[in-house]
Amino acid sequence: MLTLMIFLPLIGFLINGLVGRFLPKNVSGWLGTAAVLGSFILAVMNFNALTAEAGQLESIHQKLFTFLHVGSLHVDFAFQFDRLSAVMTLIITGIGTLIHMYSIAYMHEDDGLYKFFAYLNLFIFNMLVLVLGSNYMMLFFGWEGVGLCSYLLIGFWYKNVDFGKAARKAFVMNRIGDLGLLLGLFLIYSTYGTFEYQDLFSRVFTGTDASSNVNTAIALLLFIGAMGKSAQIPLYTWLPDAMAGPTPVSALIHAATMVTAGIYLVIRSEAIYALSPFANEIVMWIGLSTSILAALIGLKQNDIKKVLAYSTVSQLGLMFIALGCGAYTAALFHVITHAFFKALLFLGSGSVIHGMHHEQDIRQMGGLRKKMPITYLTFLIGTLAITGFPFLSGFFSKDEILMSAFAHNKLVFGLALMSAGITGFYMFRMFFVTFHGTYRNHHHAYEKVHESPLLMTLPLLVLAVLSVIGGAVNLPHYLGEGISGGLHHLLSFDGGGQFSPILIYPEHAIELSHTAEIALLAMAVSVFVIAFLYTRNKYVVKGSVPEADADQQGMGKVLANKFYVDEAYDMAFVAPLESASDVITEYVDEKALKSAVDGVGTGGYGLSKLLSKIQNGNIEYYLLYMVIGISLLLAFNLF
Amino acid sequence: MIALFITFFAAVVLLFLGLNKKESSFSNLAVVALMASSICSFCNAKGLCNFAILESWVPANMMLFGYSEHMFASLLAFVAAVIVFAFRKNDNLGTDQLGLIMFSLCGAFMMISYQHIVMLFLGIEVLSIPLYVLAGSKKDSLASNEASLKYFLMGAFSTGIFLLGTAFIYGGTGSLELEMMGIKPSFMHAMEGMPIATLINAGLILMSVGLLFKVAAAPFHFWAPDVYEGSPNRTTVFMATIVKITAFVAFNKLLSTFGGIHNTWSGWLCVLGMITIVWGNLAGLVQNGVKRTLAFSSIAHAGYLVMFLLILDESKTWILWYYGFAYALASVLVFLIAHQSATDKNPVGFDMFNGLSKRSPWVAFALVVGVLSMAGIPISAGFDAKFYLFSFAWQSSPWLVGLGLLGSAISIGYYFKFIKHAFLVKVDGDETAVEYNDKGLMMLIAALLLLAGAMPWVLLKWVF
Amino acid sequence: MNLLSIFNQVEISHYIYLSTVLFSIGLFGVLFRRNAIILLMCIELMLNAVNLLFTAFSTYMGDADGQIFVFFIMVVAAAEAAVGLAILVLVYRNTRKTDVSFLDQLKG
Amino acid sequence: MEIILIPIIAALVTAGLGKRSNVWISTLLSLIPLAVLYTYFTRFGVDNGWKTIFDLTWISENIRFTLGFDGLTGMLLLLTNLMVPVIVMAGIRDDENRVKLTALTLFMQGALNGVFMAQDGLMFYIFWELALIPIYFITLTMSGENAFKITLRFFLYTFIGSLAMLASLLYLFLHTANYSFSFEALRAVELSRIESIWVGAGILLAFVVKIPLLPFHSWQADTYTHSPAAGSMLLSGIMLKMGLYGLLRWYLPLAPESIEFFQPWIIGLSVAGVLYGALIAIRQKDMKRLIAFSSLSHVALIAAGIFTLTAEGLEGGVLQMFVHGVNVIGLFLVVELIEKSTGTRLLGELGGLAKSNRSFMIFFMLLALGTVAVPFTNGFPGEFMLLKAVYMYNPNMSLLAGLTIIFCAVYIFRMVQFSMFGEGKHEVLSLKWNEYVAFGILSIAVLLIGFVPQLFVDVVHSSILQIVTWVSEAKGVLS
Repeated sequence: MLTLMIFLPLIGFLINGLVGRFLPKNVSGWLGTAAVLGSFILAVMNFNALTAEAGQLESIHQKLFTFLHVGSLHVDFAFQFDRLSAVMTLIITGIGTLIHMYSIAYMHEDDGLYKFFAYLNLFIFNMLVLVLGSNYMMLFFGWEGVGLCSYLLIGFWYKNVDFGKAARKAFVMNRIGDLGLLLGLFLIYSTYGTFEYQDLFSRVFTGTDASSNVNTAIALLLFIGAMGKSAQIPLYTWLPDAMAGPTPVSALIHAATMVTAGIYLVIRSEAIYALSPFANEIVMWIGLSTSILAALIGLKQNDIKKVLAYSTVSQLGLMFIALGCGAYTAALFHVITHAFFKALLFLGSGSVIHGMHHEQDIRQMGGLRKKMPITYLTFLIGTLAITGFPFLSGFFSKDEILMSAFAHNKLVFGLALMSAGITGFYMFRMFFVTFHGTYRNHHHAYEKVHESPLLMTLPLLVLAVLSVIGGAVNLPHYLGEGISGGLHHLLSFDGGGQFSPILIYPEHAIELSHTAEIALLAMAVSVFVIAFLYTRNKYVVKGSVPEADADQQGMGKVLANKFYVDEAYDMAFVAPLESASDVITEYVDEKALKSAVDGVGTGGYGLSKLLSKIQNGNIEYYLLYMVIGISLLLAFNLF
Repeated sequence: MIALFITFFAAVVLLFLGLNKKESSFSNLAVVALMASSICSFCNAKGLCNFAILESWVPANMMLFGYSEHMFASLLAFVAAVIVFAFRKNDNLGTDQLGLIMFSLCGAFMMISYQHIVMLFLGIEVLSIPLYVLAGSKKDSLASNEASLKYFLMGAFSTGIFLLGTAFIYGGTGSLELEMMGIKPSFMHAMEGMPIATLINAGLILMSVGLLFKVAAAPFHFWAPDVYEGSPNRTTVFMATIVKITAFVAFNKLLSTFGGIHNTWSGWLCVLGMITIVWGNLAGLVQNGVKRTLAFSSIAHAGYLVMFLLILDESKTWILWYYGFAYALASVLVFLIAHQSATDKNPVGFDMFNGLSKRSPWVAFALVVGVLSMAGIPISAGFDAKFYLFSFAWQSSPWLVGLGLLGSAISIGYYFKFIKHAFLVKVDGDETAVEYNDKGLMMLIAALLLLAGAMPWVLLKWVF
Repeated sequence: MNLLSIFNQVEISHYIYLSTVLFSIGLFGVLFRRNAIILLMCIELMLNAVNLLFTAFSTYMGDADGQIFVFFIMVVAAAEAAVGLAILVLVYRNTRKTDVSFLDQLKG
Repeated sequence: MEIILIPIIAALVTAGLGKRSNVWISTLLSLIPLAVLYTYFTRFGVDNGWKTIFDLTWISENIRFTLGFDGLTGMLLLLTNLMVPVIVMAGIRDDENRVKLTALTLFMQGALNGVFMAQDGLMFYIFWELALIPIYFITLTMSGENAFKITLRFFLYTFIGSLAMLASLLYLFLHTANYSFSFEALRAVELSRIESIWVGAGILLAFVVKIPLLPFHSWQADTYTHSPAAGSMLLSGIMLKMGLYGLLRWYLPLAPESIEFFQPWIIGLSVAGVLYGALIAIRQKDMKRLIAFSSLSHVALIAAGIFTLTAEGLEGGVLQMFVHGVNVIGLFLVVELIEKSTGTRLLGELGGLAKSNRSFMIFFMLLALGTVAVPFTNGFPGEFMLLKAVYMYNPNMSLLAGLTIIFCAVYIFRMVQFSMFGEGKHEVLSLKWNEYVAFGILSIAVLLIGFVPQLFVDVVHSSILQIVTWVSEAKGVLS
């Protein structure tokens, strides 16, 4: 059942990939959707089996075959369905199903629909391999696989050269992270001698195999991988560019699932991270700075998807803060809720773009709420959820992160709160500019703007509901012990096996008084309120329109240009690399090496010419040479 | 001995019989005689027949035909037969040139079988003097004249040197017989005022110079490119193959006699070998003429063969034989193709091979086999020859072997030119008509080279 | 006094030196003269120096081989001279020169 | 023996048929050895060490014509006899050179089979040279303007290398008890450390030129670029493997005492070569040149892996030899087809080919992914093992070598982008049946190895074990 769950999307991929072009579009689309849906249903069944009241299981383990067995290296092609994987699987297949469904309508005009669904299915498959693999190698397979699918999907509209460039950028940046991950894997293997989670973590847990320095190194190397995949400083610049892909792709890959693989990796490796406070600090600070930086940039973006992209980067940063503070449950909780509302927002933006016939600039929009009521409503819910409107899903998860940060370090808390606050500003800015005010597009008649079909709005509605109630997954303590901490209980379940729970170390107990908790909540809510009021005043009441990028001044210009990070990278890495390549090609390879080789030849020929000059045809000289030769022979041998 | 007799009488007969007839009408007779010499020698060596009566006519301390001498005689006669056959279409009036070739061959037989320095000297002269004449046999060609005069003057000069060496050796050892020379030095120490060691050293050097001149080893090789270029093709091949092999056999015999004091001569000989290899191969690179290139190639081969001289093992004579076999056949093949390909417009340059692969592919194939064999590329006989030579010379002269390998690499540079012009340069032209006999001969030689290369053990088992 | 004993009173090394000097004269002649005929003559001189040496050795060692060798050398020298002159005539007919330094068509 | 003779006879038949032969016939002829190889696998197995399967007196009683077979040999034979049909099928254009090229390719197939099976040092050398000759003709006669210069450089390089190897083999030969060239006899020669270093250096030189490692590679790019596609494919896909095979089969067992001396040098050079090739490939405009430098980079990694002397490195190296053969032949085939239909292979002049032929796009993508070493394609397992092996030798080295996974993605996807994506500049690129079949074979190889590498690793396992045993016997220590 487990295997079928994983391979269903692959089957979907194969069918669509091989014979898709002969199928009608709807068939292709529904086929792809069905594959993921089937997977989702199986995932639910598996999850039930795992958590059944009678006889709870720690994990379902299934080995298919030995992938590699060479020397000391042994890698099984095996799956492990445990609680962490289960949560991830449900998100991936669940949201995946919705987005597939949505795509049927969204992509219906595209000739390459079958290809799109093939790629999406392939992505789901790889993602499942990533989270369900029973060892780090399997994780790495999926890790690379989703990177590839991301590449394929970002560059889906291959005729556009810029899209292709964005796709390659994403892949290459991911590969930088992958190298770190790969080295981390090598270090893991050379230290602990296995990739299998269960063996590995029990070895780590018994704690005799390695010094904490090694664990720190492993943790940092793995984190480099996570940086790449989850778009953290310094490897985050690919994610905004990745918005070149079709919007469902952004929703599925670049918001809900793939980018959270980094979080998954760190949670998975909790045993190792827990041994290295230093690595945790690094994770936290990187997460924090990414979160703030991305939020700031988000303030001045005018592309609806770019805003969401930076928002994603920022939210991912928040999750890493949680991880750095040791609040693993909080991070995973935020992964879940973020998946709901960010997918919702992306799909909503997709709906807008669809309705606007592929216009993405919010400055060209406005007043859409009347034309697109469902989209408006759901988008509103999404916005409220992400900005932390009380008792929506984002509120709980974000607060949990903030509280763990508070417990860990007050400064971090302050900064994280700031970041969360900025979220409110850019989200409401975008929301108001898009849906309120007046319609500003002169190329495209307001009348032609239309609400999206049911196939697209249905997923929106479902996700909206989830965004509202998603917080129930892990309610905070102050709402009552009985219903709170569901996720935490799930993850720290100990079945008494060799290595039982996902979270083997107790979380940093957040032992805050209820007063403090409520004070923090109040702060968070007040930040939300300020953001809401300010933006509403500016964009709805005053009806101002964001300036075009070119018109930005001062700090706004810096923000609109994303702190010039891309340019800096170009200058610091790309340009030197290219010129190094040119220099090596021209001077080292062509000039130095080849001429060294040819020089031997030329030298030989020169000598040859000289010898041939000696042979001048005059017998007198010949005789003289002979005599000289004889004389030398005699001289050397007789005297 | 039998080879010497057959060849000699055939030469005399030819000389008188065809006084006023075209040479080509008698070349078949010469070929038959030479083949007869070859076969008889072979049979004699193998003990299939016996010509003891002939042997008895010449004292054993002057000339002696043992097994290996017979084999060499057989090889030389065979090569000579091939040469005569290959270049048979000579419309010279009179058979004097055929006669001269065969007289020269008689000299070669004397050189390979000498037991007495007088015979060596006579052999050299009998070998050389006809060649002086043959080199100039294109009487109205200035190049031929020049080649002839150069060869003659330098040859005579080197004879003088050789003779001085002989005299010194005579003084040093007190004898001119090989057997006695080897043992005498100690006996002669008794005589007052004789700087014996110096005399022997100097004598050996000077005699060696005479022989090194014949094999065209540096720095006594200067005549070779010029003379090869100026001489008629047939003479050139003769010089490149028979003279070289013969001189090496004779040289080897001489040095073996002084094997007891090899530490006095192996050093400089090795150095000369090195110079020869480097010089021959390097200078070959920039040559534009086919024959000049082959001349330098032959110089380089002389350098390789110096290794053989340093092996100093009687039982390894077969290496020289096999090397000579491979080298001579390949040379004949390449010279023959060059001879056939030369046009009035371009008698010397590499352009003569242009588009050969299109014009007559089989000839081009034979050319490749010949050239690759000279270069020592498997699976040609040249490779096996080099392999035997280098592997057995390693012990005695490792550096020379190293340089030999390097030289082989350099030599690719000019051997390549043949193939380049034959295969790479395209020309518009008709198929060149090559006579079936010639084509057959070329293919035969090529096949021999390939077969001997692929299964050298079979050949060697049969021969030695 | 026996003529032979006079010879015997001269040390053998003197003969060696003398013939070496003679040989060298011939050799330098070959090197520095350009007329082919003179070259030929110089070569003859070299050969005669060798003849002298052979004879001396032969006499001192009481071995006849050396003297026999001298005859052979003389015969061969004559043959060589004949061939050489013939070649020279051939060259002269084509170039009207007997100077070897003009013969440098073949080179490289 | 059959597997050597059949292709050579096939070559003669092809040459004899001349214009009357066609792709069908040549392909069928080239496939026969594959069937023979199958019987080898079933008859001799791969777990019995390197055993002699053919023996004949040759140059002397002790210099024999001996052929051996084991997993390593089998693997390379499989590569050769699987890829040559691909080349014959799809890599040779139907022009005036077709017959000649086909015949030479088939001849080379025989020679290569000989190289991989030779159990006698001299025979190995001879087949080694023999395999050179056809390629030398191909580059000489069919590679356009600078053919002479290019071929000469190529030939001199490889020839000097071969001579050095010959010198080393001769040295060993002369130290054998009974003047034998057999592998066992050569291996039995006891060398002092310094001797071993010299002998090893000679043998190595031949191999590093052929592989080629960093400073010995100047022949490579030009030769690849200017040769006809079949030539590039043969060279890069199969002939390079001669060098790597030689390292494993001849260098390691024959001069084990020198390994310690050369190890840091070779690994250093290899890692440098990995980066060097990748860096240059990033900016190449000519697709063939790009692939040439990419190949330089990939093969260097294999060499580094082999020299770590770890099981991962050795077996991963062998696997990667096969994989690289498949990928690079595939990529050259792609370039060939692009060039055949558009007349250019410069990235700047291409674009938008994805539109014109979807299947072609898929094949290209698969091969590109294999080269980039994405999991579940053939490049991944080998590269993983190799990098791991290098890591075990020295983590910093593996960091440097690992950069290749980034660079490789950069240049390969750059190539894909500029040739396949963007606006179409050229109209049609149609595939014929033979090209479909060829790509089919390659694609199956890409995916099969990607999913179940263990199948292939198992084939070579015992051979590698044997080699490791030989080395460790001599060295006394081995990881």
